[in-house]
Amino acid sequence: MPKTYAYYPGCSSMGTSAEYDRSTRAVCRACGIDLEDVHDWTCCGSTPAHVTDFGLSGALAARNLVQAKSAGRSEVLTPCPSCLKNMKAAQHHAHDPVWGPRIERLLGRKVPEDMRCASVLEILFRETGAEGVRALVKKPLTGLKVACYYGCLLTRPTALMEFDEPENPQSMETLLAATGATVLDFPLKVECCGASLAVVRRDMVQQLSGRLLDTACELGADVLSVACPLCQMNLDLRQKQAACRRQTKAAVPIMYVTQLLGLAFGLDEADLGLGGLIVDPRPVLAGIGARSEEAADAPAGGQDDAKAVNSGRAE
Amino acid sequence: MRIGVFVCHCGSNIAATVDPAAVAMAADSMPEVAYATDLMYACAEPGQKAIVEAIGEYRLTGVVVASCSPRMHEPTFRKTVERAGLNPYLFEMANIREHVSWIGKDKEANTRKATDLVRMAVEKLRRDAPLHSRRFPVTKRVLVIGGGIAGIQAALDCAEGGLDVVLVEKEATIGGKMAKLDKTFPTVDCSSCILGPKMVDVAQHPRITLHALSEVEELSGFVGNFKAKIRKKAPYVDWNLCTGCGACLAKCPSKKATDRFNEETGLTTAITIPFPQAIPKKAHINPEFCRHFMTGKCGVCAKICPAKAIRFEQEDEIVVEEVGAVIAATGYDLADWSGYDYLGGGRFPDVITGLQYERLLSASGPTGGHVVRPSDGREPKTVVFIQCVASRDPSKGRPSCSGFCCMYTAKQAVLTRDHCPDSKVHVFYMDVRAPGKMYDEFIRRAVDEYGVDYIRGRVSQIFRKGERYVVRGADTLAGAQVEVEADLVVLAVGAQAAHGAEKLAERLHISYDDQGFFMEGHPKLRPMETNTAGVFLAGACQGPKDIPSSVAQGSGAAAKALCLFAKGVLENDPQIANVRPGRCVACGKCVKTCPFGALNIVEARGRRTAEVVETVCKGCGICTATCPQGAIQLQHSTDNQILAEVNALCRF
Amino acid sequence: MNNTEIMKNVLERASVLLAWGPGHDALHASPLFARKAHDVDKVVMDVRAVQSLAAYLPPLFQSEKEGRIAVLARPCHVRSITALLQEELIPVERLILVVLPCQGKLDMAKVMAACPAAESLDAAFVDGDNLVINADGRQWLLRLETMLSPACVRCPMPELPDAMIPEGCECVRLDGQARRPGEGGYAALDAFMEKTPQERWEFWKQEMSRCIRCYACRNACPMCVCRDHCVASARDPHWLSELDSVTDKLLFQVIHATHLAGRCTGCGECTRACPMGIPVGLLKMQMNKIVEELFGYKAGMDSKATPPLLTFEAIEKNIREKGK
Amino acid sequence: MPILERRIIGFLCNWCSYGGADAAGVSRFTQPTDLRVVRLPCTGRMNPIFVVKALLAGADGVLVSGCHPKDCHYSEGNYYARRRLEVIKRFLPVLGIEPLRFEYTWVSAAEAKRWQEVVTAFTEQIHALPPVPRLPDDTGIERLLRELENSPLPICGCHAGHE
Amino acid sequence: MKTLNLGESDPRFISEVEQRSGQKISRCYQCGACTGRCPNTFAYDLPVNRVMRLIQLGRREEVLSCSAIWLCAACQACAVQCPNEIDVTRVMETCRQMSAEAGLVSERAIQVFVKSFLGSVKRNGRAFEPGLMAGYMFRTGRFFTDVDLAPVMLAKRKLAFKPHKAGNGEVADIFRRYEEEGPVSCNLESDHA
Repeated sequence: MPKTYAYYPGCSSMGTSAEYDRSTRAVCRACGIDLEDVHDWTCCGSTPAHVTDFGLSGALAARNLVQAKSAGRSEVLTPCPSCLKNMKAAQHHAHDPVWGPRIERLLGRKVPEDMRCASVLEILFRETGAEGVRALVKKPLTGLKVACYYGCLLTRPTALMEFDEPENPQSMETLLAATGATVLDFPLKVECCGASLAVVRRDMVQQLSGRLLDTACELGADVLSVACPLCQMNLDLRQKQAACRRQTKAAVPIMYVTQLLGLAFGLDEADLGLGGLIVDPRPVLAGIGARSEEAADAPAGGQDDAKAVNSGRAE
Repeated sequence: MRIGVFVCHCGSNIAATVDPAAVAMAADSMPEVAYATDLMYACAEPGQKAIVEAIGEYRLTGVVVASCSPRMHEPTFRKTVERAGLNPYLFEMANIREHVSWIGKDKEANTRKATDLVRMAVEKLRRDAPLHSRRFPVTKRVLVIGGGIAGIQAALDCAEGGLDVVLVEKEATIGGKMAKLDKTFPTVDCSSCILGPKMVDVAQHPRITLHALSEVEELSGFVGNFKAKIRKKAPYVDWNLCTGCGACLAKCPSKKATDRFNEETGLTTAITIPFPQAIPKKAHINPEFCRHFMTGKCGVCAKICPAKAIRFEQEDEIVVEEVGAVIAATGYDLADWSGYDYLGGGRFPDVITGLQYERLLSASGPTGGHVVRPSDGREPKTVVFIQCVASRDPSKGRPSCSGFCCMYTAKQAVLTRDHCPDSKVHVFYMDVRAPGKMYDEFIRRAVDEYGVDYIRGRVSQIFRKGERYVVRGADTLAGAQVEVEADLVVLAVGAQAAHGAEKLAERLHISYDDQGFFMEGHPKLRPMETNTAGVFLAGACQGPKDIPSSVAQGSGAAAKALCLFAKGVLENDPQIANVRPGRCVACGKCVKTCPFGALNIVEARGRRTAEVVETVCKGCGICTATCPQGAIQLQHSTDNQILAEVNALCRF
Repeated sequence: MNNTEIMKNVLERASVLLAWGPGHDALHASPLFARKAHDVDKVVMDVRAVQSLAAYLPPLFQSEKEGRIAVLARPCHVRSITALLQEELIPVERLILVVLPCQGKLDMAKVMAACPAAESLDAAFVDGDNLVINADGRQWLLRLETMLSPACVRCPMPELPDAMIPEGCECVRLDGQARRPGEGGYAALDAFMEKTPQERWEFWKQEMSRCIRCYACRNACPMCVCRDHCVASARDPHWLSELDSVTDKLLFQVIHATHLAGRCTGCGECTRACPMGIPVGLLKMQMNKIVEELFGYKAGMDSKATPPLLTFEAIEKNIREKGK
Repeated sequence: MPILERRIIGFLCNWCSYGGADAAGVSRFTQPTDLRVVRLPCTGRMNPIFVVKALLAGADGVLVSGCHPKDCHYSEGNYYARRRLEVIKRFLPVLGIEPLRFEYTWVSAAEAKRWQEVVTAFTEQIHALPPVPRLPDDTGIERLLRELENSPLPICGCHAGHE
Repeated sequence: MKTLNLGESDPRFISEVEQRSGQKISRCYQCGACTGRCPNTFAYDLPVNRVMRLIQLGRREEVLSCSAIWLCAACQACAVQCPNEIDVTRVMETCRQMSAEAGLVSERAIQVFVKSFLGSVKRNGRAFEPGLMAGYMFRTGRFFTDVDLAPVMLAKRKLAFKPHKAGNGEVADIFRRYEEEGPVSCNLESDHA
């Protein structure tokens, strides 16, 4: 009897990251992970609430935990790491001598302590795992060179997120390697892309994301796999804006890990929302079959490709 | 009993937060107290004199001193009262410094507490009986565990002092960490040139028996009369025949064995001699890599050996050595830094430890002393040294400073500039700790003469960029984030006790701290002793140490062993268990629980009764807590004494 | 052979058969040291034979250095004997166990409550399911089932399993019908623990204030092997004062329970022996429960086992580790 | 002024915890003043009955501390102690004594900080409880007589007012 | 550079930061790991370790008016990196909250964005991206912010036209109670040891 997770889509699912929402639902369905939307969910407060007042932030996030608990659920799944962090922080702050009582007052009730929260990546890694993915693959992503990018919040702060290694996480790599894709060792996988300042300090964000995109290009990545709607929007939507700060000009498709898994599972492209991506992934995806043969000959791993790119570049 | 109570001020150490005069006054009215006073420094000469005089003047038969911890001065005052003609065990201490004055600021509460502790001591003393030590002969042999520089020094000094020495070394050669070093700071003299002669001395000394490739499995007995069980691991070579000619090494077809001596910077053969100056210079086979052991098909070494010394069928051998004292000198190992993900945690071939770098610098190392990158064998242009890896890092459970890394990093930086004059060398440091003789001057030379770039800040990330590595950190003095592209990164990884130190400590019945370092008897006054009589410490097994300190402690431990044996006979601690045969029903519960086998059931005058073997009993008191009749009592810690202490506190 | 013949047969190999014989009145049985065949005819072994004879064994073996000693025992008494064998206080090769299938033991307090006249009775005997008492010119018929000690009602082992015969010990079984087994457990203790801590404290305060320090509980206890050397009456060590203080009385019960930790077989002799009717056995029951929970151990089941407090494991399964 | 301290007795092994307590003193790690320490060679010497004896005699709390398992100076003493003390802790409730009045733990000679934390936490734990309940004779004339039996001199009054 | 008068240290400031963040500031030994790891250092006026140092020195004014605390992306890298286990991100966030409460904000645009965002959440229960962008542009006068993105976002249906309402007023209630209660208060009487 599979467990049913309370599903918290988060505000960006209604706009900028609709395709993350769709592909998450599709992939979970394929993996037999049962999702039930949190009834009448509301905004977690995101970074603005968190930087304003931990009490306000805690109360806004915890309201959704209350909703999930009253529906009889014990674990909330959310695609967005920022929402996830806020929910976990609310539970953590509930024990704080300064903020605990304040959250309770603002919320008007106790913060449910026994609710567990997890990202879609964590649940897929925990419940389905590499074995499960391998069993579901219909169209292997053989030859597709993927750089996995986690961003800042999926594994940090360590004590709160309790997931994977903070500096060198491997869960996304493990899942995608099981699809047959070639997973590159992306050194900046947990660097910040600057998304939370995207609107107000475009200069900063361009510098941060420019470096990420450049490094991915140098490694020869076909796509950058992400698991955060803010990272995706920032790197995809603003890739053009960042171009001015970049050394290479190559466009890199920014895809959700759920989209890549969905493709490998042979799910309908429409269900995965591939059309919603700004940098069109289809050209690189089209090459998958063709490249698979040459990849079979070449020694696996991105190391050699990285060298090739390097040697072509002026020092 | 006529009891004298002496309350010490310890200058202001006690008197600042306890009122010694009030404590003495309260003590004056305690049962059987004939005299009570306060003293400025009870342990100093005038204080001791006052105690001796009071014993005479007031005809005291027992003494309580309220001062510091008995772990500090109990032996001192025992001698004092003995000088005045009392049995040294008619003496008790109340710890009103470490347990009272130093941990609370409320003078009234402290004075009350001190009075209670004195009352407990008085009640205990009233139930003390005079005790007498027994004398027993000693075995004048020393077991030295660990053949690094500290163990070598201890062994040589003991042997020179006329003691027979058994030196046990885990590896196939003595020399320890020092043998792996290229040069030593701050003199930059060749490590093997100064160590080598000492190693040869060990091999040639008639009083030293060396067991290499061996470990101590069990230590039983007691000070003066230990029995050590030593496992000599099979080298699969008859060392009586092996001449160390090295013919087998040259012909061995298995050339990919782990090279532990070279810190895995290179590979070696399955049959090997760790390095040319090894002592003993004998070959041994690593069965994990030997084709004969893996496939059954080989034996080239056996064919080639001119001495016919190869013995594939050899098995481990157990030898038992009788010794009177033990010196533990097991040294250190680098801390496990695989958890340092942001430094690669071992993923990057060109991010190496300082000890690995020593092997690259050493002319006898795998690169013949050429500084090259392990990944591609190219000479590095930029070398970055990072200090305080797994040191001063509470988040990784490693809060302490390892002490010698600042200096060896400076030495390696200087040598790097010597080996590769075109290279650029950066050192990330938090603080430079160089308090030794000529140490800080050496650091200055590294900066001024060798142009080493010191950057004050921690490195927070290393990542690959092509074939190089981006090292990113902070320069807190410049107030900036800094980045440098490096070819080689050398980590000054902190020290922890040698692998297996905890297990050895348990075998030796000594304590260890959370980094596995052995606990000394007193952090300042007994750095060579442990709390187990007859077991001494030398070198880095007690805490990180550089070479001069290790040598000094090795000599110190040897002196301790020589002092111990200077008397010829030893006296036991009479605070041991004692059976009252009249109360014993011979149920045998004490025999079952005694960890030392110090109890037997014997037939005496037609009755069965338990009996204590006095030289074996260590005075733990497990038997006393076990005996339902209270027939077996730990002297000086009897049931009645503990009950009296409890009653002294719970009077109303 | 009937039971008498069996016992006479045993006596041919043993110098003495420790059994029960007639007591001071028809309701009670007393220890009987049967040495001659005709002594066996006096043996009483129905519900009136309540006392554990195990307590007599260690001194008896000590005073009789030769020959074998046979002892009549109910299955619960065998556990005490096994525990004594564990402590090597009786020599197994000189022991003959004569085990009777158990029909339960009378709880004299219940009998007295149901029939106060039994204080001075004329006759008492068992008739089928009833205990018949003639006193004061009247006859009382008491249903046996309701007169048994609570431990007997719950006793899971009225018949001795073969596995529990101590290793190397000669064991002779008598004929007869045993009760049906009870469900065991610690019902009386569990009921007591329902009380609040304050109520428990008050309970002992009240109960122990009635204690007369007669030490009948100790003397009846088969595991009180210290005999004349009990700490309760020693000055060295001086655990207990000579004063009539509730503290000392309660502390003695704690000492007794602690000394029995991992050794008490739950025979119930201490409570039975108490002339003031104080349920001192509750404390031992708690101890047994703890020992069972922590170490999965019950005393007197295996003559070769080591009692748990006389040994240890480096890593204790059921003790949460402290520190670090 | 009323004395706000509780009566807490510590039984410490000489090698580890007594050393740890000394080290805490040397490091000047401030601790509550309630605790009075009885020094034992080893926790293996700790007869569990001392715990009950102290609590019945009027101690509000009893703390036993020894070497960490595996680190006993006598190899095995703390292993025996661990079993015996765990048993006695679980035994207290049947007497109606709050089991929080007794704790046992392990503190090494190097763990000065931990000793401070242990003492502080245990003292707070005892202060959160009411004073230990007493049996009638403990405050009565017998108790006083017992005291007088030992003391030919007037009783020092500095501890009066404890209740 | 200004001379810092060490006598002007504000212990209440240190205590407030410690209580609100739950972090022990004195544990910082200025190794610079936070600065080394911070992705935004290049844009800061003060590197993170200096912020920590100034808190240790009790410099309320300098800390609360710096831009670094507002430019911090709360990416948690410093918190993971700190060898002394200080959650530096929380300290930075705490300073940002205190900066807003004290009216010492140096990066007004960010504060305005934060307010716009929260206003949107308060009104609708959920964040409504076009609405909050409009509000932000209106209040800052930065009318061309990201307008270059609008066409492509519309084409990809990434902008919703109508806000989704949710929460049945419960979110507004949380905000109402928050506004009524005012800034969180700390017990500043207890001296920080």
